[in-house]
Amino acid sequence: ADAIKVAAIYTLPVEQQWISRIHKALNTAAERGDIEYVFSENVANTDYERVMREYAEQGMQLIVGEVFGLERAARKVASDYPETAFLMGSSFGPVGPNFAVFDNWIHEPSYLSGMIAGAATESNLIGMVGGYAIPEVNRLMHAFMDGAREVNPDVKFLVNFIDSWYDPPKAKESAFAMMDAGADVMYAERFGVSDAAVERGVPAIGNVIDTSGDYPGTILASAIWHMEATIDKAVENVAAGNFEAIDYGQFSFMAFGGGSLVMDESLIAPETVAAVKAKEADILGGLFRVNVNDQRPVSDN
Amino acid sequence: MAENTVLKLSGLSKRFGSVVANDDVSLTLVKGEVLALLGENGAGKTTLMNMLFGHYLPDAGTVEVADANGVLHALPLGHPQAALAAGIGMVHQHFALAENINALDNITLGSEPLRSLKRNRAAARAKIDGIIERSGLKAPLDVPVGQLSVGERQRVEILKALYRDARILVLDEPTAVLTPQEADTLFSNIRSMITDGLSVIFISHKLREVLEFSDRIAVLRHGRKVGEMATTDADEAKIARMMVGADTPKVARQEMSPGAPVLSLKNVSVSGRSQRETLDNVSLTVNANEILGVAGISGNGQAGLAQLIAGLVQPSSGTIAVDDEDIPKPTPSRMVQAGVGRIPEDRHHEGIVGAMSVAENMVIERLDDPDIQSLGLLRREAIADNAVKLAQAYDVRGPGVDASARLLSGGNIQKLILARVFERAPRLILANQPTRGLDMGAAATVGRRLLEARARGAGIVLISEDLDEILGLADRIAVIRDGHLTEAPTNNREQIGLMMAGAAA
Amino acid sequence: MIRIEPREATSRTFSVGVPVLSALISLAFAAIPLLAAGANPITAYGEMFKGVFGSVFAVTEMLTRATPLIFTGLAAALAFRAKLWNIGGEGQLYLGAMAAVAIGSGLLDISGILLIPIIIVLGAAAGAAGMAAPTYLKVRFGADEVVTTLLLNFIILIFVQMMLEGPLQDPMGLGWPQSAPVLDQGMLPPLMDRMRVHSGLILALVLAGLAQFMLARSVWGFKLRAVGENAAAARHAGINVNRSLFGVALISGGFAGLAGVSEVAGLKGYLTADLSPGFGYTGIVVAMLAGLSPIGVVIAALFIASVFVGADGMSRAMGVSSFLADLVVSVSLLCVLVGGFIAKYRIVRSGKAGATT
Amino acid sequence: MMDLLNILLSESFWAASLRIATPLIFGVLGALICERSGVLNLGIEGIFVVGAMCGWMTVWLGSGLWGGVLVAACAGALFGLLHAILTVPLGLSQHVSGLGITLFATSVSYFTYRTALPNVSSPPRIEPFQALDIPVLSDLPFLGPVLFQQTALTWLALLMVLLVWYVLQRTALGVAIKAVGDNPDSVDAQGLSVYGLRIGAIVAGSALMALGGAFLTMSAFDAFFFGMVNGRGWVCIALVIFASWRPGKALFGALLFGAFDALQVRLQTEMGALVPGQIFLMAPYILSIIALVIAARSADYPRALLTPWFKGQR
Ligand SMILES: Nc1ncnc2c1ncn2[C@@H]1O[C@H](COP(=O)(O)OP(=O)(O)OP(=O)(O)O)[C@@H](O)[C@H]1O
Ligand SMILES: Nc1ncnc2c1ncn2[C@@H]1O[C@H](COP(=O)(O)OP(=O)(O)OP(=O)(O)O)[C@@H](O)[C@H]1O
Ligand SMILES: [Mg+2]
Ligand SMILES: [Mg+2]
Repeated sequence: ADAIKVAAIYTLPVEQQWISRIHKALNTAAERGDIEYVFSENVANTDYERVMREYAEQGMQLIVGEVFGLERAARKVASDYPETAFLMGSSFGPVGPNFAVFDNWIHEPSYLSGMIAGAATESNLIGMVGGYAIPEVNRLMHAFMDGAREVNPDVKFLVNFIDSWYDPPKAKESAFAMMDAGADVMYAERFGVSDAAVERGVPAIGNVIDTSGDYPGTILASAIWHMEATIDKAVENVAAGNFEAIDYGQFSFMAFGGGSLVMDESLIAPETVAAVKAKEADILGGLFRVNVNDQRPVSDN
Repeated sequence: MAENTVLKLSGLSKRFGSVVANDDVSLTLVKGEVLALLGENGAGKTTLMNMLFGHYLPDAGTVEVADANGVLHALPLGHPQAALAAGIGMVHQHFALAENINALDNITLGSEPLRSLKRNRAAARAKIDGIIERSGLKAPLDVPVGQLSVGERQRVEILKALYRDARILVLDEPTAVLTPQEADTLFSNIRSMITDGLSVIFISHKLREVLEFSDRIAVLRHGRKVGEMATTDADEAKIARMMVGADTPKVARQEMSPGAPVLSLKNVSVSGRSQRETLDNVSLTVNANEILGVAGISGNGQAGLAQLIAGLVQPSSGTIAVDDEDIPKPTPSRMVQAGVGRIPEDRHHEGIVGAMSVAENMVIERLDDPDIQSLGLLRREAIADNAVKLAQAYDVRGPGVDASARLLSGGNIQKLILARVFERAPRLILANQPTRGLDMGAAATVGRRLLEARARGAGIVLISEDLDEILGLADRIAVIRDGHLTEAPTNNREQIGLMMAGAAA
Repeated sequence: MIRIEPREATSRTFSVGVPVLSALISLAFAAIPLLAAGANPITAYGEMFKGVFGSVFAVTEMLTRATPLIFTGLAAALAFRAKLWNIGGEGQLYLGAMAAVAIGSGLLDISGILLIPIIIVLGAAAGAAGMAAPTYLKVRFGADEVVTTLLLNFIILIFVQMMLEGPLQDPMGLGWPQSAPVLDQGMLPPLMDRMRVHSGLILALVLAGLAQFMLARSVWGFKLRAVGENAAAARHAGINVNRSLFGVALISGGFAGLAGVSEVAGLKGYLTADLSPGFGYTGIVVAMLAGLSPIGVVIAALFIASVFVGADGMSRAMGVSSFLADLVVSVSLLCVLVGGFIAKYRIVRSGKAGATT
Repeated sequence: MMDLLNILLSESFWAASLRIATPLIFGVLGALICERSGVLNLGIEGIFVVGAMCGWMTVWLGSGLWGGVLVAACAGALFGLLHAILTVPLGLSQHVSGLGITLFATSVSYFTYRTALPNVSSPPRIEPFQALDIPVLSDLPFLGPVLFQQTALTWLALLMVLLVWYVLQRTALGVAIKAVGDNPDSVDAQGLSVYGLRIGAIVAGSALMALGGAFLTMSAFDAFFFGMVNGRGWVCIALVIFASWRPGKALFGALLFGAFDALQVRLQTEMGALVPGQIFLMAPYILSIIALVIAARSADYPRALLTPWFKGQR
């Protein structure tokens, strides 16, 4: 079959963690020859709708992107181009016939990484630095906190948002401040946090992407998002001519391979590793559901 | 004679767009002489000197300067650096001083290599002290120039030139802002420096000092040199005729008996930011049909008095009344309402909005007037008609009433302001340095207008540092010193001078 | 020796020709990054033209993007006329947008005939308040307005984020920091079916014309110009300088607020913290390019919007990085700036007559 | 209250303040030099980006760290030169040129970065500057640990404060720069070149600004990110007025802002549950405005700021 023409529209540069996962999955599909892939990055909110239409007019078969904050407009565009498949990161539901949604539902591995953090902290204080308090971030933070509390009921959290996606020096300063306040495990939602952790010799937990290669000996574990499952599924459906407006969110779940936990077992106590693995099995077996909480997390005290 | 020539300008021409500022001007300067360069406003005097100094690049012509051995060399044009190196020093009509640095730094600016990491301020100070000693030009060296009086700035400008070992000194209207005493001191200092080998070109509109201090006179008219003569052969009428090309009428002043008071200040104090803006318990009355001359050395509170009458400051104590009506909280518009016409000291800075048209500047004080506006919209025909009428009546010449006021010459700007003020037939007129920098013709116009207003029944406060002007126009004279105002008992020039300087009357 | 002289008179062909020429030259410069990215410039320019003028859609998109720039351009132009350096258009835009959603998203459920004017007026008022505060600090304390308006941009943007996570958050928004949508009847009517261009554009054009008229013909405009050109002379002439400053501050802030209103109630429907890609700052550029003339602002805004929309579309068509669009905009901006100089001044080689050494 | 005191007395707080202040010190000094000569340089935000990108890219391509610093400074100087040509001999609007330079410098950096690295998912890293242990100094009580945590670039920034102060206060060049910013005619009349001085000041100032950017990618962090300058350049434009164009006050202003920011982070962490976190994020900006209202009442503008000067015209 011919390669499917896929376009992606991102509101931030492709290095942004969340976007980088979609970008990676699409690049992989392109390398396999399944798709022809083009993208526009850093598209301003105002311009997003125009770019969607431009791609649709160009005859793209599948348009991938994120429509947080432009939910309505995006759905309007989709209804104007019923022949084009849209797969959009969204907090809302899909609409027929061609507007499917996904999100980074990796709260499960986040929970598991929280268990590791909870066991690792000696000061019982964990620092968390986030970009913006949006549901996609909040939910993973809460899952992480729940996991930590499960193994360590005394654990407390320091939470900080820097209100920027891209200011590693600022994130780093926030992390330093938390470690000054006694945090001895850091949750690295943003670039910069792990760097601060390395400087202070404090362990960190990764999120969305695997950075353990960059910070050997510091990253205990990371909750990883794999967009491949979602993208491959959508591409397959478009190729087969049966793309449907469904919620692809579940393809980010661990059971579909959309989320996974990587851990550096050399840095973690064996009994913790065992407990995490047991919990992982429970999740995969449907015996344990990680709670979803989209509220802005705040520091304990 | 040829051996003694220190400067030779040949065939200098300069155009600015369509304006021919200088047309084939040639001039020589002999060692040790004082050459006065005369001409009406806009005749091209400053332009000629600016070409000599390298600010402007001539369209044609050459400049030759003698070296220490008296040999003439062509001067590279358009480079102040070269002019300075050749021993030319220039004191600019509009001071070229940085106000945020002190006099010492202004004087030494450019004389030290910019690359060097250290300055030798002690040596510089010693040299300046030596120059001050020889020339008698005193100025505070360590205070930012912004805090100096105009007289002090003037001296700093001259020190700048002497510091560079100037052998030729150009003074462009050096006395325009000086008191007669200051001017006398300046000239006697210059005289003493001439014996040290200095040669001087000076520009002035004050014929008295030209006749007193120069050796030779050159006159420019419309950019061309129209004559040269030895000062001994010259008199006022002759010079004036050469400058203007016609005789200038003398201002005639008739005696009048004063009418009712139009302005009374009772024990007014103004707390200004500096001495020049401070008034201390001043009482004064100005009557109709009367010109009160306020004499004084600049910086003694004239600014405070002018601001008070203009409505720009409020008295900290005391009362001010116009036509017997108390004005409790003076503002500019209230003063205008009360019938006060104001001719500001700094016509460019306070008198006009340069970027707006002549016509607009002519109505700027009466925007509430229903003749000018209706329902908040300008009545443009009325404004234009008014402008044409006033321009004609007050002989405001320039590129037209729709052109920017900035393009008018200084004299014409002053006429614009006069037109605006006199047109409303004010009861009281505040005229602050109204003829500063103006040529004889323009100054005569101002004097005539003031006398006409007086004849019509207005009271006039004439603040001036030009004692000749005050003696020529005023009915009564008060001297301002340190924020105090004292009535001068006589119209005696020497005695008033002493009062201005602070000696007991 | 080279000298710069003002031109005596500028012929019409010259004053039109030079900007056009400089726009063309800027395209030549833009070929450099295109070649660097391995794209054929000639094809690229074709795509660029198509991206702005190639279809009704393209043209309406360009107009859509120009609309907020006209508002913010007017905001800067008027304030700058009075030498009131309002760098805070970005923040005032968000204030206007916040007011629009605060009122328009359900607080007042009334008919559009009433609701739209209320949104417009209160949005403008919010922007005006955002400029009144720095003006007060300037007049009362001498606090430089460049600093205060600039810093207020940051403060307001953070404040918007706070509101969007708090009182203004859409309860139906699933926790995403965005406001509830403006009611349908509160939306500025679109100008064309299926296109985004909306009646905010008409409002912008009318206000630009009005501003031009008032500046030239009204006493208010007279005073404003006088204060801006020479505040000391204006004060001496009896003009209340502070009142003029406050007046223009309110209007300037109001225009910037309207940019926010128009983006929210004309285009997006609700407020997010990334509503504006720097319209407030670009407005300053627009205003200065326009020589601070309100009608000029319209032209400059259309120019900037055309270049951006064209270059953005072109980057996609050519498969080069979309950062190219901003690059092309900045290059044309600088070229047009220089072009404006060449139209006003000439560079003369001179000195042969006088130079001897 | 106790907490606040603890924070203010802790070494790590002051170390963080100095770290946060470092890019601002570079930036505000750079802006100060430009404005002292009479030219506003709103290109600063973009020049930060260029400095950040070029410095990092040079090191990433294999040069040493100081090589990166040098390239960053040169790149900043180059964009400064462009601004200087547009605003000094051509006398064009300093606002438009500056904002145009910001847009130009930013987009060139981004475009170059993306064209050079089309397919990165995570920005490549370099080995950044490490904390510098200066023997005697780091043994000082309190101050030692504050300074000991800083890298060579922070030391360079502090050195630059001294240097700029010295040049402005003690050298003929400094006097000339101050004079040309107050009244260009004064400089012209003394045979110095107005154009030369202004162009030089803008080029040098822009080079300093670029170092502020380079600090972000080579010391504060070790990779280049889009948008990472995040308004720091604009803050410098504000700080230079707060500092009344004086290097000493500029250092003070930058440190004050840095301290507000460091405090903000700590308070948000501790009290984020009680009030919205954004209150703290706003704090540095609000406090800066308050400081301006209190301190800079008589901000003493270089009189010739924003006014172009042409030789032979009046
Ligand atoms: N920089 C300039 N640009 C345009 N025109 C100029 C410039 N300088 C001088 N002029 C023109 O040259 C003419 C001569 O001006 P200049 O200043 O030399 O007169 P002046 O004799 O010094 O007059 P004043 O006695 O008032 O000082 C003026 O009429 C003016 O039109
Ligand atoms: N910058 C300028 N550009 C164009 N024309 C100018 C400029 N400055 C002055 N002029 C022209 O110069 C003429 C005279 O100006 P100038 O300032 O020399 O007058 P002035 O009589 O010497 O004034 P003052 O006595 O105040 O020195 C005006 O008619 C005006 O057209
Ligand atoms: Mg003159
Ligand atoms: Mg003159």
